[in-house]
Amino acid sequence: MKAVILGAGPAGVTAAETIRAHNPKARITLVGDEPHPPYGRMAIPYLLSGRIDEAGTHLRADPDHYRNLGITLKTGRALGLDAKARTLALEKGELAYDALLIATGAKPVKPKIKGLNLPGVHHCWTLADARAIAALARKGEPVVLMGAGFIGTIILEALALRGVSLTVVEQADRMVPRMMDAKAGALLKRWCQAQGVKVLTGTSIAGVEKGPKGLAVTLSTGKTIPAALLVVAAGVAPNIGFLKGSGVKAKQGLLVDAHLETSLPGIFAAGDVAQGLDFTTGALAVNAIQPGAVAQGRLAGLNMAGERVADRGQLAMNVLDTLGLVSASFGAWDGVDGGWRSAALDRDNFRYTRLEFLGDRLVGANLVGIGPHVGMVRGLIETGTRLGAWAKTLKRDPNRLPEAYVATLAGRRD
Amino acid sequence: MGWAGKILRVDLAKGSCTPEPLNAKWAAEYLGQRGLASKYLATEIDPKVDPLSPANKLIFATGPLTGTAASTGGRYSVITKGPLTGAIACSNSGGYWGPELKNAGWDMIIFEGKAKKPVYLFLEDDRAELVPAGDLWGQTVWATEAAIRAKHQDPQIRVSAIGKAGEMGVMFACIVNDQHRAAGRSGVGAVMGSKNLKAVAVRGSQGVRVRDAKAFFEATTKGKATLAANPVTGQGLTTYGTNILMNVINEVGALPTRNHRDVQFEGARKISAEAMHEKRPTDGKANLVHNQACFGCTIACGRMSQLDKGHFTVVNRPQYWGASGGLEYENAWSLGAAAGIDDLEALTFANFLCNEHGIDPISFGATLGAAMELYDMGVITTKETGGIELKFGSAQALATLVELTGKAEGFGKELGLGSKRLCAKYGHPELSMSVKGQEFPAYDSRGIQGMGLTYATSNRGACHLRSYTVASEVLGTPVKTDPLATEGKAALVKAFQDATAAVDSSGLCVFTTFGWTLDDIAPQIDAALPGGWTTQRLLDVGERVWNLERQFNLAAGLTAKDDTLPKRLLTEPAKTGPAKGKVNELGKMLPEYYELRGWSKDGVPNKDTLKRLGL
Amino acid sequence: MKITLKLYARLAQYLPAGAAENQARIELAEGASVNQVLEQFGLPPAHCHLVLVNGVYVAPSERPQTALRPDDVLAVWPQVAGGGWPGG
Amino acid sequence: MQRSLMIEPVKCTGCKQCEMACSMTHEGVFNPARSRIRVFEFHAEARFVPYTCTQCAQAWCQQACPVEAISVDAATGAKVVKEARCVGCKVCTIACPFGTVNYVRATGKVAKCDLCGGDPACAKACPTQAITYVDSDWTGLERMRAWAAKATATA
Repeated sequence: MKAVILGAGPAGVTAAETIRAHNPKARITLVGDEPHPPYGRMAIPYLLSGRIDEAGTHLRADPDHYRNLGITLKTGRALGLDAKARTLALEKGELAYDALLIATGAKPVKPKIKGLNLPGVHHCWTLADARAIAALARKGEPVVLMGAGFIGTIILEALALRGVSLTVVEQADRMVPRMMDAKAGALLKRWCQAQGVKVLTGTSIAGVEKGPKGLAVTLSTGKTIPAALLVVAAGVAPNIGFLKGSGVKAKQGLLVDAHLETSLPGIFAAGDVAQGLDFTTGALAVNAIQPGAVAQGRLAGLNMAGERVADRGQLAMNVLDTLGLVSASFGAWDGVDGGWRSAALDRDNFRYTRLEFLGDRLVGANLVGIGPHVGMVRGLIETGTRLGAWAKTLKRDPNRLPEAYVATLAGRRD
Repeated sequence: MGWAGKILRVDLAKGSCTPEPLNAKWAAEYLGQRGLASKYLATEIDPKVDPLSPANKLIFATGPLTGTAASTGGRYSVITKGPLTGAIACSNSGGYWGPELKNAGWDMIIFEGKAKKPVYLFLEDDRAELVPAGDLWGQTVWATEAAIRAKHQDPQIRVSAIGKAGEMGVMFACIVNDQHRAAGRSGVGAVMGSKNLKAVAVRGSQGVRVRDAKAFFEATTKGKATLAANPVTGQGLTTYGTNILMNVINEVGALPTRNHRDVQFEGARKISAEAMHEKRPTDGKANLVHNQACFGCTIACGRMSQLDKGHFTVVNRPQYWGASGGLEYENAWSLGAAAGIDDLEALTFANFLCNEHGIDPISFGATLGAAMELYDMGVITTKETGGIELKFGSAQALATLVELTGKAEGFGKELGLGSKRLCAKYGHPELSMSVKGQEFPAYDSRGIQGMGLTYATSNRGACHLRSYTVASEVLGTPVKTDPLATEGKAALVKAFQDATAAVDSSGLCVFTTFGWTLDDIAPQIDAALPGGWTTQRLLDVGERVWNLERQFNLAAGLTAKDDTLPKRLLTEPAKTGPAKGKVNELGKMLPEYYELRGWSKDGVPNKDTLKRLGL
Repeated sequence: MKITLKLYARLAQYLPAGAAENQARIELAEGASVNQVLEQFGLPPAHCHLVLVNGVYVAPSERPQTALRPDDVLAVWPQVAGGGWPGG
Repeated sequence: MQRSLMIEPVKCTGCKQCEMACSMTHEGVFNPARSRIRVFEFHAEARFVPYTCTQCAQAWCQQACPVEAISVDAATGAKVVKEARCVGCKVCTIACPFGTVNYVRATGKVAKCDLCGGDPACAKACPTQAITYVDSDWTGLERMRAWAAKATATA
């Protein structure tokens, strides 16, 4: 069996390993478009903040890992696909496959704003980006970050830790609007400002020009601020351009069924490029998160290896550390029809807990300033555990969730 | 190293929280907790202050082994001048609160002055903050804990709090942590209430270090093995709890009954540990559900009990249907035999409420017993009680009055005075079964002579936890002595007093001494602390602490005349049992005790004694 | 003659059938000693720590020669302790 | 035969010796807040439940890690955090449906039960044998793994 995996991120690597685990004879080729061993994008901010070196970003620590598993690593970019012939066209040559996984991930979006092609404007996406940013983000230098979404906020921390004079510009009314509600977003903003980061919400960047510090960034308010570096984190889009005309169906991402298979047999998709089953809504959605990518990679690998295993859907979830304030969101954090919520807010101490329920089942959560055992939220949501009388307790005090978990799920083992 | 090395001083009037280094010299002389905090108190306040005035101070103190893996290393004490007694008060509690304070990086907290409005202290590692507690004032201990945890969004916060009893100045109000662990005696809760301090909430994540972790591990592991191998600490207390004593003490004729009118209670077995284990005929379940350990304790004597939902005390009151702290021997006695009540469920209910509202069950039960005697004599009538028939043996009266006393309402306010003030008010001071104003615990000193001397000389008023000669006189630990003899009891009492003072200063529970001697304890302390700690040094600490407390009391105005027992025990012979015809012969023991202590005939420490102890 | 035998804590299991509330009336030969009773009911000597006759302690060395009299109360405990309320 | 921690809440008295043994072994300090095992207290039920990682076969934490900082100890089957590689991204803390991987602010890394390399300190410290280290067959481990699979998955 010839398995080709396009994309060497977490989904691709996991899929390759999974196929190998189930099929010792498969010929597995893993194609990446960057000239490094497969690495975790999640780790880039930590590279930027100086906590790790480049080797520390590698998805697998052992340089011989892929060779030992008999996985062929190949660098190249896909140009197109012939689904009938089951061949993948690369810049240099072709690859034939029996099963193909598209795990090409996403790429950052560059909004149509004047001046974003100037030197000193960077995304923070690849290792090359990280190197470029590191060269410009020096202590005390003015830096502007466009976007305070999930990725932007992670970059925020890395930049702030480098000691730059940072201004964050977010066009929505709050930070991480797609992950946190207004109360949580406001806490994050106030926290960041208390740590010396300027956060401008409800503000956009109107244009960028050359300036005395390198760049001059004009805001929607009309004000212009100097910057040595502008980092753009204004969203991502799946890497599917090369599939134009191939017949693989796509909306926001490549549409996949419960077995991670696309509209064309033998072609699978996983990770940020895939629009797969969402656990909460039951609809198809792009859940661009690390654990989801790995889980989909694993499932895709199993199905490619002939194990018919269905996806129950990926739970949207995120965890964020904003200069020491840790927050997380899970599932239907904004609630569901007919549901109810329990929330507790302590503004002074930057603590917020919001749990969303349907009946006596947990369906989502927003947490700021989180305590231990946060993963239990996932456990309760995904198992659909009926909390019974504990739901009442949680209504009074949502922070007793770990107790509820142990009492209902884990504590009844004897 | 053992000690955190840091104390927090809270000026409630100013609203300030100020850290300061622990006085290392004093720590070397007084070890910690009871001893060390008593040194601070004795140095910092005028012994003559009104205990309920802002000039009194209230100290929450841990010991050097608090928060370590030493078995029972989970204790703290509250030290202040006690309102019930006018003497130095030191009340010791278990549960999890003390270790949490230590884990937050503090050895003790000294509260000074009085807050203008109700507050609680919130302590999270280095961060200390006085938080307005207007909304908590009037709330029960249990409700206060839940509210503070919810407010700070951390269910792992440990709370030590008073109920309404403490706020209202009930003279035997206590301070309760972890639902049912209490700094119980001498009215320390009333002092807290007088300061407008509702609670101390703590969360710690800094941990406790010891001098030599390897040596400490070896010493504590050996200590635990010794406790496990001992029939009392390894099995007896674990299985039956302290209430195994109910039938023993009744059998030897030393169970004070109906305000010490009798020394044996016909209903003793119904309220004993054995009964707690048996299935109730009403619902087929046992009163006892499980045992519970305090932090670090490998004995786990604590009882967790659950009431019969159909019992008259809790029918239609589901908030009391869950398990909570069950009866210890002292409480089963005070809520039961002392008032002639043999309804185990009613006693358990009363015990729950003592914890919920923060009152000392020993003093409450004993005061109820005294009031029942006054009622029996016709001195108190239903006019005073508001219609409650205060008959000996009435479980209904117990259930009603425990709640009224906890809330300081109606006749409960009168009971809240404590037996000394109540009996004096009604013209019969002789009926208060107390020493220095503090009610006796569960041993009649006519049947156990050494306990008479124990009570008379206890620095905090009548108390069994200052020298538990019962261990020797009745239980045969470490050696059996005759409970009806007076010979040798002075030396026995002194030895128990000094050793207990050392244990109370360490962070350990005095119950370990059923299985350990100071020879077992010294290596554990030595491994935790710098400076070399031996058995002899611990004994010196104990004797020093005892004399320091004595000096405080003398300066407060107490004299040798206060080292006595109520007339009933000295003149009315026991009616039944082995001690039939006996009174307590305190006069035979006290002079010898003073001499052994190195005190004058008037009970004042001699100069040589003070010098020897560095006082 | 008849005496009352009381066995507490874990020793309760050695009471004769029909006993309740930790005690039983038992029939003995005149002049039976404390030790004879303990042996008759199979009580392990090591567990007979506290042996009281009418509330008075009988030391192990005295148990063989201490004769019981009619209506005596013989009460036995293993090694126990309590003391109280370690919150106080 | 692989061994694992067997926990019997009915035997637990809530003494926290396990928490202290764990924190001393891993952190050199008695500090329940840093313990990888935690005793939950259910006061109204008089029930105490020691709770820690089951070393589940799914290894959610390991899979979620973007830098391979969590690996399987071949000898014990424990999922072990390699501190040197952990970047503190916390993805494993939300990925573990059991909630047994926690972020430690003091170190900036995550921590979880590692079975102490095959000689768990918690089990040794437990005075009531509520925590024992036994052959996996005895623990119902397979049941738990089945639960884990059903609970969260994707399988």
